[in-house]
Amino acid sequence: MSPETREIIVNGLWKQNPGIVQLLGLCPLLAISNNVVNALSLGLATTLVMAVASGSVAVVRDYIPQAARIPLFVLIIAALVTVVELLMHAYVLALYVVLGVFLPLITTNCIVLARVEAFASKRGTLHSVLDAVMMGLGLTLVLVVLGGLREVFGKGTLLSGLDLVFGPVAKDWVIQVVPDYQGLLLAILPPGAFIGLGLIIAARNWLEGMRARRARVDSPLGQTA
Amino acid sequence: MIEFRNRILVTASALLAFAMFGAALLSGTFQLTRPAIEQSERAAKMKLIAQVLPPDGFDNDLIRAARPLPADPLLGLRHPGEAYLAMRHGQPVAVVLEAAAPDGYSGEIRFLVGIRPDGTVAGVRVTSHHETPGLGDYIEIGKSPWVRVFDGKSLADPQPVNWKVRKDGGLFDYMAGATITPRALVKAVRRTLEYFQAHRNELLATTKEQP
Amino acid sequence: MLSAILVMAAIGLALGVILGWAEVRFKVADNPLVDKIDKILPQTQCGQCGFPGCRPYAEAIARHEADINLCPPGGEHGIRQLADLLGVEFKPLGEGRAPKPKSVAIIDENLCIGCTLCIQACPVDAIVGSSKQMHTIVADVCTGCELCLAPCPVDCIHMEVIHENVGSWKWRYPVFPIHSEPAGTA
Amino acid sequence: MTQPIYSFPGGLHPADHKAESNGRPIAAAPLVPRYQVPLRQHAGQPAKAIVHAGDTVLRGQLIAIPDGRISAAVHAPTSGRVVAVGPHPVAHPSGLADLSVVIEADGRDEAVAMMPLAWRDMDPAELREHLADMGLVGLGGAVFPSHVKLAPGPLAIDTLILNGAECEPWITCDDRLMRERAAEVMRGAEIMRHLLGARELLVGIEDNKPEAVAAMQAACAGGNARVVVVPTRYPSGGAKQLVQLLTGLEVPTGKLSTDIGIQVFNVATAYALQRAVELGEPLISRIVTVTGHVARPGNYEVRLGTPIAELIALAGGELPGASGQLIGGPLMGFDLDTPQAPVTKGVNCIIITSADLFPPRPRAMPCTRCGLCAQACPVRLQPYEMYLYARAKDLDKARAYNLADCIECGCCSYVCPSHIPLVDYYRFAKSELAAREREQHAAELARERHDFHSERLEREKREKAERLGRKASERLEAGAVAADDPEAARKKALLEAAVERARKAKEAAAPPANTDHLSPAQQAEIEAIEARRAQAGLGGGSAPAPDEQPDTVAEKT
Amino acid sequence: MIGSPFIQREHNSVRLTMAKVMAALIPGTLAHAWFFGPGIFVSLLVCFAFALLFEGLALLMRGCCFKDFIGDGSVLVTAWLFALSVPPLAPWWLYAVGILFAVVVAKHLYGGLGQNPFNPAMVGYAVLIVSFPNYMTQWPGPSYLVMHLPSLAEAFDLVFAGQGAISADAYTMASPLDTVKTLMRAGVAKVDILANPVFGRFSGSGLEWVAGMYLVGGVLLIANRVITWHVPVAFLAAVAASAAVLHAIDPGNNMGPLFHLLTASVMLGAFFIATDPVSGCATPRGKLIFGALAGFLAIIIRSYGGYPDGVAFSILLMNVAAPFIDAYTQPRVYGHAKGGKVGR
Repeated sequence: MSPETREIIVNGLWKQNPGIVQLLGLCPLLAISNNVVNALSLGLATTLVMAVASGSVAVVRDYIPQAARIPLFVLIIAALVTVVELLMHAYVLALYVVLGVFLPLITTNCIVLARVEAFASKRGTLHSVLDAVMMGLGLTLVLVVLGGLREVFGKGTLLSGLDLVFGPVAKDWVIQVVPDYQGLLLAILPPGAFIGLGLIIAARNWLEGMRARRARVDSPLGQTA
Repeated sequence: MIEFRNRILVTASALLAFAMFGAALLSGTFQLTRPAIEQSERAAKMKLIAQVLPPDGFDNDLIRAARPLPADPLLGLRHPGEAYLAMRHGQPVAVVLEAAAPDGYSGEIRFLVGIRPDGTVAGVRVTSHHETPGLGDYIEIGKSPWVRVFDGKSLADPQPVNWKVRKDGGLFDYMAGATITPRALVKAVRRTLEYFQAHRNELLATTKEQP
Repeated sequence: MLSAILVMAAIGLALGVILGWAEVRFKVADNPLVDKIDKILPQTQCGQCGFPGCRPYAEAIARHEADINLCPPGGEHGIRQLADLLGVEFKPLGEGRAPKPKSVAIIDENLCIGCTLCIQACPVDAIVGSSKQMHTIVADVCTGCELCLAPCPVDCIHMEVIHENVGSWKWRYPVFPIHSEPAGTA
Repeated sequence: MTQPIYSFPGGLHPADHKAESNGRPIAAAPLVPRYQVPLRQHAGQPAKAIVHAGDTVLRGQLIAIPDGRISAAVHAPTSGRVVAVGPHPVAHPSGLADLSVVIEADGRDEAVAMMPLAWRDMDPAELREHLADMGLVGLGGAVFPSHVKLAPGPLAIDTLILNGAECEPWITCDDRLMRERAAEVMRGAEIMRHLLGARELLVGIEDNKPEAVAAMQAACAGGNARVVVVPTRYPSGGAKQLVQLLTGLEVPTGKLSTDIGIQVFNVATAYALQRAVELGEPLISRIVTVTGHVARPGNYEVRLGTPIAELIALAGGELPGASGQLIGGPLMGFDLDTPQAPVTKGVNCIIITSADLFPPRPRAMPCTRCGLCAQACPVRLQPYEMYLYARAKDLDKARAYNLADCIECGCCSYVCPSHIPLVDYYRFAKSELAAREREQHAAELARERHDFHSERLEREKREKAERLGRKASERLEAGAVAADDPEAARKKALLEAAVERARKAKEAAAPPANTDHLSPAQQAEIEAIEARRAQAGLGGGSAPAPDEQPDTVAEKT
Repeated sequence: MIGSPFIQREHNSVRLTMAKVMAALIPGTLAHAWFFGPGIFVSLLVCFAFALLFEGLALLMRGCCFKDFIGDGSVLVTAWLFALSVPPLAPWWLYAVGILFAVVVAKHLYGGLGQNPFNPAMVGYAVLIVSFPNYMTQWPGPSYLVMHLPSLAEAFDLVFAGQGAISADAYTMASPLDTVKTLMRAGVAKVDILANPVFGRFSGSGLEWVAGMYLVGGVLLIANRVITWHVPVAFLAAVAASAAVLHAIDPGNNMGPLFHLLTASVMLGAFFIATDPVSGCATPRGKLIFGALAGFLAIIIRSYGGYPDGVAFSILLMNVAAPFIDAYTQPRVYGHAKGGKVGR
């Protein structure tokens, strides 16, 4: 793996994670993370849109005039999102209903436009797609963790609603993490999304802080700070 | 000046090209997915209605058998709704009515009631509400089986005086906390049954479907 | 389908014309940022940043060609101000750059041969003297940039750290004496 | 006597501890063998010494002259011999040494001829000239040179306020001075009024000093000065607070009281002025309170330069359990680093501390924004906000909360239930901001000088080019008249001249070294030498060891 | 090195301030026990225990000055206020969750003592009312109205062993605020609502006495200079004024000012919660604005919100606005113009 590829992957998943570092695309992140299935679905839909959008922008980047840059990006993204929306409407209706307005809102998700603008419009196609996928997966990761946390704390289950994707068979796949759980309703409600995201960001900062501290102690200048 | 005009031309034609391409892509997808979308919408609606129907099944196309329902105060509807007649072997087995309870704790509670021809409730399902989470939202079948208390009930059983929550001296149980929500729903179901009683014949009329 | 494409095409064309016109019409030319950056730099003109003076470094920063953490005399405070101004993240001084204590150049008057090389090197004209005459450094104006050290053929210039005196003394950041706790609770 | 009808916000009522030291009359301190007289005893530039080691001096002799407008003269406290002019411990919070004149007393205490002035008959301007070299500074603690404050400003002074409030606990030197020498104080104040042309003269005294009030009222009787008794509340003795108490006016931020036609002097300054004018005696002594954990607390008239240790001995010495000394009051004073430091013009009180009298500050807890500090602040600041930003070293924010208006009175720290040393944070932030301002100023200066420097280089280059160009064209005109196109020829000549210039510049930039243009044989020899040197551990020839430095220099020259 | 001042006010510490606040809470707590049974002592004890446990753990995890902070008393004040805000006799884990959010999330995640932007006790309360509304609306009724008020031992049983021993119906009643909200929504006439025995002379039966005792404690706090008068006065005045206006507009559907003023949560909020210096305003004018807006919001939320009471939410909302209000209500500093008399 070339260092550049590695950097793209690390940036997307951790260093520049859109959800908890760049804090982009928070609107769907907060709205759709009340359980794992919703979170994963929206995350993957976003990733798909990002990959195709970044890829296509990277291909045509040399033909895009400077002034019409943003409208063109939005045009491409909007078209892709609408295609995804139509497909989901046709084949996974239940999920389509649950995701509701947040599906078309992927168009205005800053992270999609941000990666197109900051990366795909300047770099090669393969790297752009990789970057988009990694950023999308980074977002999905945060969404899934947040969705998982909220679901476990709020309902005591994991993967509830899987039947929306795979049909009634999947009803049995729901994992009851804590039997007879009272349900911390706050976690499911909108405030729970904010508190949960805050805790995840705090946890990441704490980890980074520990790493930085360890690095400092190891360095010859250690202890001074 | 030439330079100036060129710039505008380039920008405009790029946007033009992308707009046309995007529009074509969308139109194409739309045409391709339209049948699939229609079909799955219909299936979803069927699934919901089927929940309030008797388990022994039906054999007609419910959606096509839909007939308009006026915004009658007994139904609590502010806009005309729909009724679906389920039939088996040409005989009506139940009718599904759209109805609403306007006096929920936080606004309207909309629901479907399936009623057998003999006036007993086959099932009640809440389709939308704004009740306080944790207090009044146990009327959703996904949160609690409470709403099944209506199954098999009719205007004669229990007696009209007992069509109340327990707290008010009726027969209907409720869960700890606010009583407004179940109270509203019990009242609304009773009224729907009254509406059914008043319009039984037209609701169950097995008029030949229009060709 | 055709109507959709036509509508989109018309919108695209119209927006494109407007955008193209706006691009040409509202072009921003000058860059007042350089002045603001230059104002933050300490003006020692020492060239430790790799640019021949503070202004060239400011211009490089404004063009995004240079990092903000290359100026040791500006110290951490300077980097912080630059980060604030440019809306970027603070970063510690670049590799191998450490702020030195503020010092002033002193000419050893017994060794000076009056060659005027240091006078030409001094970016702020802090050295007085003329050919074959002994030179002196005006300490008040000296920025401590050390640019005069290299050209001196007889190595008669050295840097002297400016020590704190009663007049320039600063109150320290309060540090609490530890009364009650022995250790481990810092 | 009308009572003050005004007030200031906030303030404190700490235990005043005045009784310990105000019961005894002022005692004159005897001569000591050695005096250390610092050259920086006042605000502004330090004075410049005009004596050297070995000189003999007389009492009252000028030994250092003011350096600039904001500066004050320094005089010899007694007769004797200057043994050193150099850094010596001084009473300063930093604990740093400062330039001082050390005088060995000869015991004769001979004085220079002193010239009393008939001030009533003198023009204020003439009188001021005489005062400039008397070394007078504000004796309340701010030590601002008095001759500057006695010069008329842009606005006529309407009210002269004599500050006898002495609001800090423990300190009683002004109290005793007013009790014992009220007449002299008032005569000094009259001189001030004469110099300033002030209409009104008010004396502000806190009501916990009834004897001083009585004495001053007696001294005022018949005159048109008025003693105003103010309620005892710290910091009523702050100049700005006293102005507010007596007149209800506030001094605008960043300005002086003279900007609203008011001038404030300490009673001790008035007394010193009276001595300077009526006796011709420059400022060589002052009254100092020695109190706290000491055998005989009291007030002493002390020559400036007396080591504090000697003064403590005079007061019977420290009692067992003493833990240190404070200079000034407990609220605004500072911890003395060494008792070897001398009494200076600004030292009004020496408090011997002990753990009982001054229990150590408990460990600081986090700020809970309880707001007690804001309620105690006499200038209505929000101390907790300033603390927050000063602690985070966000100095600009701290300044935005009017840090500059803080008078460092210590009220906020005193009342803080979290025991946060708030004032320390403000002092840190203020001196950091001041240093930053100095740096900014230096940067401005350097920028200007650098711009000038660059412009000069540019100009010289241009002039040189013009000179060369002119020469070339002259040559051209003289030699090649036959050229078809004179313009093209001129351009060509200019080009050639420029190339020539560049070549020359290059040569100048890289002066020929003795290692250039070598024959192969020589080259080989050098390489062999280098190899030997490397073996000998001397490193590469390009990086000579320090002890080789002279050689290299010789080679270059 | 620490410089001047070298003296400090005596008997002055965070711990002492906290002790004074707790002392001022005693009358209200006793009144509560008198009317609603000794269950409050059990919940208070449970809250103290969890508060100290979580505070200790958080301090140890943060690795800072365990000894200095564990005894500062702030967490006990938080626990006490929390215990007075939630129904007694609820299962122990309910208190644990509330205290966990109050102490760990609202306080220590933001940096501990003095750093929390929200009042910790109210955060704990808000989390519980949102998450477990059914438990949070089961208040015991006054002793003379319910069948059987649990004794101390029974209260222990209820809290730790669940509700098996004694039926909740035996001792709980809908609280006055709950009753007002439910019945008014149901369209019951106000006269009929007020005929309900849970109403006393002015407000909730028994609860109006508890509110009065909070008032006594609050006045003691002002007299002791632990708090200033600004916030309580502004808060109560705004509650009275807003309630009066709503009552005047539609007397049939709104309770009068006296009813609202004498609810326990309003008094507790006015003197003990809105006055929390850490999360509230600190400038005098800021305190007035803070208190007034909090009181106004409390009535608005009570009247139109989804939950019966609004004091906790209104104070939490104002906590967010406090720094902003403070920034715009700085007092005029000595020597600065703007309305003041500076110079001649």
